[in-house]
Amino acid sequence: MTIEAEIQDIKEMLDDIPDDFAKYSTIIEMGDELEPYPEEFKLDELKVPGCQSDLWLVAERKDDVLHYRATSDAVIVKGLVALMLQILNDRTPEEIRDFDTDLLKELGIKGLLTPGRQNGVGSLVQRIQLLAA
Amino acid sequence: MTIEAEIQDIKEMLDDIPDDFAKYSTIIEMGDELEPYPEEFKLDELKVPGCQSDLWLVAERKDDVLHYRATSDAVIVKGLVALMLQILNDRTPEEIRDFDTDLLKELGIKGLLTPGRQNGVGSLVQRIQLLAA
Amino acid sequence: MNKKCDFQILSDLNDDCVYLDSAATSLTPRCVTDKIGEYYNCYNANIHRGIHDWAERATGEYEGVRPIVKEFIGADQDKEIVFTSGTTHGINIVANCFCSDWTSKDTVILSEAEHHANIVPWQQLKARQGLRIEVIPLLPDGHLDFNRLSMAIQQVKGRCIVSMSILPNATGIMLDYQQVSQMSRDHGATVLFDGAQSVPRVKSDVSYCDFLVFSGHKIYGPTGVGILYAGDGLLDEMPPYMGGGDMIKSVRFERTTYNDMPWRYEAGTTNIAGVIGLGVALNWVENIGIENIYQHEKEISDYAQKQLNGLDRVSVLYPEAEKLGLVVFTVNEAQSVDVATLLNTQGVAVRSGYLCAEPILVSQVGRGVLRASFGIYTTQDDIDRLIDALNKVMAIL
Amino acid sequence: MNKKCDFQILSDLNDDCVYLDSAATSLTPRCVTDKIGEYYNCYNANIHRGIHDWAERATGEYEGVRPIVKEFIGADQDKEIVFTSGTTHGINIVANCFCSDWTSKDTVILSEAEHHANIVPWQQLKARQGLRIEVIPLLPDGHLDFNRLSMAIQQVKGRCIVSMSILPNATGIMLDYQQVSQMSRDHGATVLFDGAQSVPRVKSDVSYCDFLVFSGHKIYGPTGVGILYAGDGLLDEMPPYMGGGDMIKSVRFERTTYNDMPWRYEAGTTNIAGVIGLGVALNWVENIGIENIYQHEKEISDYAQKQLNGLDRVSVLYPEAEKLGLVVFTVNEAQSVDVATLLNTQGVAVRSGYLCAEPILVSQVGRGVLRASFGIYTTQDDIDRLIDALNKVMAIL
Ligand SMILES: Cc1ncc(COP(=O)(O)O)c(C=O)c1O
Ligand SMILES: Cc1ncc(COP(=O)(O)O)c(C=O)c1O
Repeated sequence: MTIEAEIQDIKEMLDDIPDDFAKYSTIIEMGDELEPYPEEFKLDELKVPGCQSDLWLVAERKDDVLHYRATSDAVIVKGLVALMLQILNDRTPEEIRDFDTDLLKELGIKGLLTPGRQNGVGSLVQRIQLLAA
Repeated sequence: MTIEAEIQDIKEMLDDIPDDFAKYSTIIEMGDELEPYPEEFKLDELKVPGCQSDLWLVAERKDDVLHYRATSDAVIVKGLVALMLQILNDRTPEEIRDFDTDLLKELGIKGLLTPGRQNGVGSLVQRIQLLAA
Repeated sequence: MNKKCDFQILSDLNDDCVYLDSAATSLTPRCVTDKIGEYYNCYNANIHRGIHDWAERATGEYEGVRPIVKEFIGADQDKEIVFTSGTTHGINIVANCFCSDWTSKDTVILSEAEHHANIVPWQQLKARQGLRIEVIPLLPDGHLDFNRLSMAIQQVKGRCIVSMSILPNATGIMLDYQQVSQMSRDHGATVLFDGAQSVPRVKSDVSYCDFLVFSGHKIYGPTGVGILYAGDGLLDEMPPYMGGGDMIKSVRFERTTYNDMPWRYEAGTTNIAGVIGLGVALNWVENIGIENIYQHEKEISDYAQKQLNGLDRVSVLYPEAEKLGLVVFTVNEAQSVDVATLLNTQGVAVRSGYLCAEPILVSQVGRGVLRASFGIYTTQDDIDRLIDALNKVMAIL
Repeated sequence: MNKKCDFQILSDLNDDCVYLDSAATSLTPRCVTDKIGEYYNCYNANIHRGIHDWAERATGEYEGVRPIVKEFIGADQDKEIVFTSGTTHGINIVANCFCSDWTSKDTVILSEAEHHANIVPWQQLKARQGLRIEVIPLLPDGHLDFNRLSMAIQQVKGRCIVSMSILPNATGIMLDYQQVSQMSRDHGATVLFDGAQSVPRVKSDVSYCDFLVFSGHKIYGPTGVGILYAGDGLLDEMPPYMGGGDMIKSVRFERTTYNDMPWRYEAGTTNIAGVIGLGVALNWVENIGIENIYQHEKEISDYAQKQLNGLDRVSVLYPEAEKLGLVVFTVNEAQSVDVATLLNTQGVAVRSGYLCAEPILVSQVGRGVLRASFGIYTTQDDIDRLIDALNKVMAIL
């Protein structure tokens, strides 16, 4: 599936949920299914900056694609991480680099990418793209 | 005549003049009748600060009263000086010190006493009172 | 006291928003925004230098705010009132000008509970010229440790400034500022009070300090404007902070003469509309009566603390101490940022994180907190809605 | 181009006022005051730190102004745009931060025609740490003496910054800034341009400089806000100017880490409403087209200069030089303050005095001057009314 199609899928799923509170509940649940993040990778060097809560990210090359693992101790951020990885994980570096982050606005999650914001998802996406460079 | 009565007189005279331009013409003419200011008193120490144009003031005790001489190279300020001296000249130090400068607002001359203003009349009155202290 | 009606933003349209972040910035009543509009629509000119009608009017309105501020904080003279861009700017002026020649022999004494605005300027000064910074801890009950303050002051060798927030934004516990003032002055120390949180809710009295700073945007006024009260004579001879127009008497390439107080510290074109708006905000507060505001916020704060203390999973910071204007808390086994995000989905706006006061929160809590803070428009109903929303949030976290 | 209708203050009610003081502060179109009202009435929150809806919205609006400014002045990156409180603040940041460790070996080169804002900060720096100040005179025609500039630059031993106004507010004569830029850079000097008067009326291009500063209130925006453009990397490692909230990454009493650009220079709560209003002002200007504004003001300036040159008792400063946005003049045998006061009684607002540029005016004119300055709303009819009023004034002076 293309990145665009993946975003579209998630968007439709979220659009069906009637209110923001319920949306976040779902996002939190998505976090529960995130691939476990190894404790030994909770290193300062792997922290994504600019977040009110801690957020770790590590990338690994698997054949042609990049595999990311990430987590956060804030459950909403963790859910958003899951959501981002569902969109961006296991893709080629080109795909990731060329991806226009503005597309994420389609998801309709308030303030997801506001600059200077502290939920860290903007920084996460930046870091994901950086690691693909 | 008391200070109050003098102000009242001048106010009535000015109120009769239909517009501000004509008012200032009259004030400028009042300046022409100002007691001549001796050239040798145009000293930096006698300058009143805070004015766009130069304004000099010198005080002299005559019996019980204070006699002021002042001038400016700006003709409107010079006229205003004449007006102020008509009100405050040759009075006792007590009269001058006790005089409530707010009364001057009655004259209806725009911005006469606005703090931070640069026409210097506010500073002139301050200096007049200081010299009576 | 229900003052919601004075606030356009709280009119029916926004009725579903419970704004509990007034310590970050207060809402702005209509009279203030109207006044800002009046400036731009009726006499939109620069001040001091022009002699046309609009400049005259603008200058009069602007300078007319000085006596309003003077009365409001109990100062003696207009010239003790300096218009700044906010609390932060005010503290930076004092640190850079009053303490311009301080060295490692001189001391600034802070409390552990200071806002970054009252920490970083002193650290910068220390980095440049080596001044000593002494930090007085809080007691376990959240009040200042006066024994430690007394010891610290007695050990001072050179000059000393005691710089503290009257109402720390991370505790909500009033400083016994009268005692701080007396202790400091008994030993010849200068006193700077950060009134960012106190001036909007407690009667201010500058006879207890040498400097007082606060922000317009926290006292129902505009953003980008604040006040530095500087006791007569304290800054008159200091090298000014910013250089530029209006803060000078005359400029030559050979020699420049600085202006008198307060203009010496108001370089360039200041926030004219902001200053004029602040005057209206202070008049509006004065009309309601700062005592009445204090009473109202006291009740709301007590009520909020009691309700929060009643929730099992909630830990209030210094739960027994009396609070004013704000209550700081955490939810056990939940990250504050998650709680705040979910509260927001229910229309409840609180602050989360380290509240620009990392030192105290790192040491006392060790993680980001939540803060509910109040204004004159906050009602008991708002607190009830916070509690309901919190319960709903805790059910899924 | 008649844009009067966009300005509430120029509506019929004020029809009898001819505002010729735009160089001091420009008037403010309705869209800007509306936007300021929108902030206070719809999302009146502090930025960056909150995660509730209003804070989110305010942050988005605020940060959304950076790309607008970036485009407007041709910068590359958002982080090169620092929000200040005005031109004066911007120059003070550069002097205090970029030149924080400069000494008597290093040089700042100014022109003789600078505004006090571009003189005093350098004098303060010199008083503290002994930097050299070189002043380049104007030629008799009002243009910069490039021979002298070239000589001055060649004599520089240490570091050098060339800091000049692109459009000096006391001459109205455009600096050949491209040549200044090239000459400076050829010798490795850093270039700061004061764009206070140029940015509102000439297309800006920061590829010619390292720093550019300007004020919101002179480009149809609010008071108390301005821009510092700082080329990527130039300020990243500097000790910041003001300390406080938001300009830090983390604060401990032992060690504080400063924030990245541009926030490193935006300490405390900034003028949020002002920044948001400035964004709208720049969009409004962009919609009209800066080229069109330039054309319009060029015509008005030419016309005004021609009419003034035609009056017997009037002496225009540099009467032959092309002017943009303003014309400076005196009336023979009359004090400027008298002329301005009397013009005002006829509803004509001009500036009088030394225009915050004493050095050039003291040396070229020797007394206070008059300045008529223009904006997008100024019409030929306004100039005719100035001339009529002047004639009436000269008749009694
Ligand atoms: C050329 C120039 N530089 C600097 C300034 C100072 O601008 P501000 O007062 O907005 O800081 C002005 C405005 O008076 C100016 O015209
Ligand atoms: C106690 C205290 N001091 C200082 C500040 C800084 O105020 P400002 O950001 O308006 O400069 C604040 C506000 O956050 C505060 O609460």
